[in-house]
Amino acid sequence: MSASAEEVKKHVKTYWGVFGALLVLTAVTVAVGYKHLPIHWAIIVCLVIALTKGTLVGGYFMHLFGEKKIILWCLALTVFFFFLVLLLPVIVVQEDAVTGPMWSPAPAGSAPVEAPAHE
Amino acid sequence: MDELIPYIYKPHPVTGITNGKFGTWLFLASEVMLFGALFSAYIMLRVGSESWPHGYQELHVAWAALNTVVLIFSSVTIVMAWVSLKLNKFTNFRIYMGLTLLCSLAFLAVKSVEYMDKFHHQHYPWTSNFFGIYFTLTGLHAIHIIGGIVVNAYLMGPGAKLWKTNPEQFTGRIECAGLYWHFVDLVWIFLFPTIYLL
Amino acid sequence: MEQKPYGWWLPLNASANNAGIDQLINIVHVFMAVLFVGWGVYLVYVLIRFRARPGHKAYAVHKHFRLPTWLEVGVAIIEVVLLVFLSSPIWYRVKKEFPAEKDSVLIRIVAEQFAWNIHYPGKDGKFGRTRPELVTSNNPVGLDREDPDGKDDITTINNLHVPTGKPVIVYLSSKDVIHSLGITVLRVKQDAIPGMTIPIWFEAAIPGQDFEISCAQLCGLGHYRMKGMLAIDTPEQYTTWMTEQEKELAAENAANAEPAPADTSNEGSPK
Amino acid sequence: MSSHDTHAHSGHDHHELSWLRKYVFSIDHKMIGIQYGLTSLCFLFFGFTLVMLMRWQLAFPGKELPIIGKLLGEAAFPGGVMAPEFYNQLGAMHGTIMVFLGIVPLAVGAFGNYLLPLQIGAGDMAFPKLNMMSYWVFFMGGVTMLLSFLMPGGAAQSGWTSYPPLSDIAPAGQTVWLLGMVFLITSSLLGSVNFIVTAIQLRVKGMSFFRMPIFTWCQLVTAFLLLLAFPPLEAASVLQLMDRVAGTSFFMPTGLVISGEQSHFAGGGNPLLWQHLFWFLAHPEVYVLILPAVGIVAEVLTTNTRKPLYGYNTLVYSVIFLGFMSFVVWAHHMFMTGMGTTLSSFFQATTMIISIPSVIIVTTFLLTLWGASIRFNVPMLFALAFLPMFAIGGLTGLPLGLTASDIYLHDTYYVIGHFHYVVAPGTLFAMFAGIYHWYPKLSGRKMSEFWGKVHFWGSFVCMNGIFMPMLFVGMAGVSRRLYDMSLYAHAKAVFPLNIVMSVSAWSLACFQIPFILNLFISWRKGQKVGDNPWDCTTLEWATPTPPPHGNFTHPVEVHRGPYEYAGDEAEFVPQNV
Ligand code: HEA
Ligand code: HEA
Ligand code: CUA
Ligand SMILES: [Cu+2]
Repeated sequence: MSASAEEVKKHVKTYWGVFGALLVLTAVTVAVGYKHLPIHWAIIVCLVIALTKGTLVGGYFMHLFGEKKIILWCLALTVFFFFLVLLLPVIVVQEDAVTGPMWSPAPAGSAPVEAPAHE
Repeated sequence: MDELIPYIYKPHPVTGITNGKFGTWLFLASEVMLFGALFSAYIMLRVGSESWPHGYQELHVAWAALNTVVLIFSSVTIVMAWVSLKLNKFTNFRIYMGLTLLCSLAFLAVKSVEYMDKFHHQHYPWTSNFFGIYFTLTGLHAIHIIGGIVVNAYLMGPGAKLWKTNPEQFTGRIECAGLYWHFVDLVWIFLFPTIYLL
Repeated sequence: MEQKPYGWWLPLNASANNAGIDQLINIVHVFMAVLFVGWGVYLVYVLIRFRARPGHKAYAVHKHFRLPTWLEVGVAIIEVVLLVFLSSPIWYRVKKEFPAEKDSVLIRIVAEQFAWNIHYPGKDGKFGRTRPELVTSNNPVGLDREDPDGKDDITTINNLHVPTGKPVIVYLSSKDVIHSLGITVLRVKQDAIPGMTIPIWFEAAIPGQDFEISCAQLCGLGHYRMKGMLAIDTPEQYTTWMTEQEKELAAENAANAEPAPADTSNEGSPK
Repeated sequence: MSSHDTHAHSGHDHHELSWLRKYVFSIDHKMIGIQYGLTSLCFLFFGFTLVMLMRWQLAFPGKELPIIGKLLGEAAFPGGVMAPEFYNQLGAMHGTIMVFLGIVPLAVGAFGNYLLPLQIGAGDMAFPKLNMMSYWVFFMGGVTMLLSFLMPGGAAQSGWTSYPPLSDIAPAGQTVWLLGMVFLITSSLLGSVNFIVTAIQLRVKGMSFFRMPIFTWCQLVTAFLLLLAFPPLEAASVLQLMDRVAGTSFFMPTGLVISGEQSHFAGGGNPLLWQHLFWFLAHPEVYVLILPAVGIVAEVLTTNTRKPLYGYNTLVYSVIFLGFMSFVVWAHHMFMTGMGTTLSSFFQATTMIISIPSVIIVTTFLLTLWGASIRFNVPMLFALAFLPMFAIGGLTGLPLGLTASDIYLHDTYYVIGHFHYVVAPGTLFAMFAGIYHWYPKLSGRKMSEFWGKVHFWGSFVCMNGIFMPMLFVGMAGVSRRLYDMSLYAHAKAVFPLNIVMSVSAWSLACFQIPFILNLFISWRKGQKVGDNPWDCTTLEWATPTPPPHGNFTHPVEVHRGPYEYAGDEAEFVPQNV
């Protein structure tokens, strides 16, 4: 908001540049997606690309690069807790290590059993 | 006490921001936690399940990629809408905002086609947790899009009157609407690979 | 039961391995009582001494108190001690130091709304296969009697017998909602989570016939009456009981021999 | 993003608002605070009524409840005796109503809304319209919750924790509960954004962070907790709604057999996912219940000791640290779900760590009393009683936080005793203290001292009569949420305590009558007092009574910290002098 008209004019170029970069990155993810890489590689590549795109959007479109301190602090706190929430699955998977399946042996194809449509 | 609530359109001298912008960011922080929890649920269900299909086996990557492009473009247009106001070009603002709205409607249209196609193939939320997650996450995202459409339409239509009386405040509002819209875009940027590609 | 097992504090502890839990609870409560009484006395004293009254004025400057700071440090240290030297070792033993399966009594417990299904592996020491589609009211654990391991398995409802002098490993799960196996006299508690089997272990020491199993987790309208009976037998009593059960099973099998066994599988097939 | 148009510049020029705009759809933070206050008090009373019904069944299991049993109908009271389903509904709704519709809106919505802008010298909240919306969304959430009693099968009955799979297969009331929660969460989020922006942006000149009253600090930290901890529950609620309405199985594992029938859910879900998301909110939530109470106690205590607060900075840091830590202890509610040793060690350790700032907070309060000149007025009595009551509640948290002792104590009445000591004679007493303390600011009159003391002593005795026995019942190993504990031999010895508890609970209700009457009658008939009847130093007392729209009639500026009492020149020096 504090940016003056001159500065804003300069930004316009950046915005379109970022747009281009985002398009390219999207194309890359899709291309990688069609490659059907082994799952861990796919995850790494997709996440790296998504993070890059996220940084571009956050940094340029949302002006986080050079944003005021108070906002950055609030977001840092949020990001910390965000990762905490994301860690939940890891925690649970670790818990599962001491447990076994409920039926012995586990029913075949644990996921979808013939399920009559739900009304 | 010349005014009841200061810093509505003038930034606070110490924090350097207006109330509205600060509030918007805090709201987005809570949204981050909301989607964080949902992504977390997704990871946990997927890791815990024995047969989770790859997104590309069940879903249409092309449509989703198209939607990604549409959303990214709308992000540029809304930021350009704000730029136009900064440069005092109200007509350009109208154009860019209109483009943003068109993009969001296009996004929803593609989304509905996609949903219809899923239903057509007997894929419902209760079919499996893969589709459960797919419908829940994309559905919630779509609700966010709809929310954005309402806000943006208001700001382009009746809300734009404020431009005449208090351009600074109006520009601030557009910036906030933009922040929200970029956030919705951001969520999609993560949803797209996690659901469709992996 | 001669001595009065139940009162206002911890009841009789009939376990051989969980005395540490009682000890910890008692120690923590002494610690709490000391803190509470100590500060309580201070509080009463201060309220009397510094009550507002004519001629009394509040002190303008604060004394800086050293003692409370040390007290806080002391509290922290005691908590660390409780955590590291009492709680964690007990928890570790309960969770990690399982007795060997071959030296233990193995039992499966499957919770349901609102009963405890107890499943013994029988003579061969192996649990038979269980399948969800085999569950009927006569076969609440869904045991596959066709399975060689399952032929001699013994199941009871709400009636758990364990011997003294031998560790018991329980494989706990639930068919429907979350329950929690609470055996007060053995200081045992473990949630039964549907979808997984969680092993726990304990060893009983004091024999007695009518102890109770209660359900600790809200599981529906019958939660309050989800009570099981626990008998802690001497090894002899246990053998006798087991033999009885085996006889009953044999009698049942004989009775069921004529009607086609296909009957059960029909009943249980998915609807 | 909300705006204010016409009202922004109407600080002085009072143009009359219509009745509706003034009392119902008001955007003035003070009126909204009062709305929150009255609504939440009614909900508190309602939640209390529910539990009084339960206490009949607990003391006299299976006995016919005279008259009321008949009135409530055959579905809930077949033959005049409470049905177990209905008991579970009462339990779940009591917990939900007390926490989300009683204490939180009272502590944050009412006290926070009314006092936060006043204490920092602001004219209003940063977003007045958002504030109004927050109240009305809360109201809708409350109404939704109440309506759930009318659903076929009754209200939610899976506990306030709503653990699936039980809640997934529960009757329709659960769906309404979830909708209600979505409203309540949304309302809290709107509120918390408003609070944070207000506290950070609208502080008047000279009001630096370290001159803010403790109450304001507590509200600020609380707002952060609400902002960041609630969304995961919102996510969880959405997922559970999907399970119930769209038939997904996010929380339904494979191979369930429910009442002898194989479940129609596709399966593959995980019931523990809900628990993690729920407690990720609900542990910070319990600090949301206590922090505003701590703030109120700090204000009342310093005012009536007539001397500065001991260790202001320590207190502030403790509160912040407490808020932060509250995010990393959630799994101490889940020790018995089959957690491994590494994880439980972690959560055990964080739980012990979080007790340290609480100890520090209580200690600073206790040390503030040293060298004081203590006025024993009604607010002070409640604030003083808070200390030992919170201490009992807090201390009983320690054996729960240690995994080994939690094996025995988990889900027994000991837990019920623990948290009621912190929320009922703890938080609720602080709320009472706050009401008596700030009442003169709202009305220009004091509430009756005599009836206040009757209220205090009656409540104090009865609260202990209810909750102390619970600790013993829990020690005997009796599970919580039991419709009829007389079935158990291990409950025989402690069973008579139930009668003590129930009689105490009903007496407690009687002792609220003087309070309710006092509250309403004093509004017109109470002793008239000036703008600053307690000789306080904080800014809310520098306004006219009641504060007009815009709060301050002349510009204020802050020159000192919040608690300058017992000085050499003056007995007390307000912040703006
Ligand atoms: C306001 C609410 C509140 C507060 C502040 C606390 C505070 C604490 N709680 Fe509690 N808790 C709840 C509300 C609260 N809790 C609720 C609602 C539940 C149950 C939910 C459910 O299952 O339904 C629960 C359940 C609960 C459990 C789960 C039990 C179980 O289900 O098995 C645990 C376990 O660790 C726990 C621990 C703690 C700890 C360690 C603290 C610590 O923060 C306490 C620290 C405080 C102190 C240590 C006191 C300091 C005092 C002194 C030093 C003495 C001074 C003396 C005088 C003044 C005389 N709590
Ligand atoms: C903030 C939380 C809170 C508060 C304040 C209370 C307060 C009380 N609670 Fe409750 N309770 C819970 C939260 C709370 N509770 C929760 C979360 C559970 C667990 C639920 C579950 O199992 O899922 C529970 C469970 C619970 C049980 C256990 C049920 C069971 O396990 O089967 C019992 C049993 O006695 C009980 C009793 C009481 C009593 C007697 C009070 C009393 O202290 C009530 C005191 C109330 C008042 C004194 C009212 C004050 C208001 C006014 C006077 C207003 C008047 C003004 C106007 C109308 C204008 N509660
Ligand atoms: Cu089973 Cu409670
Ligand atoms: Cu907790």
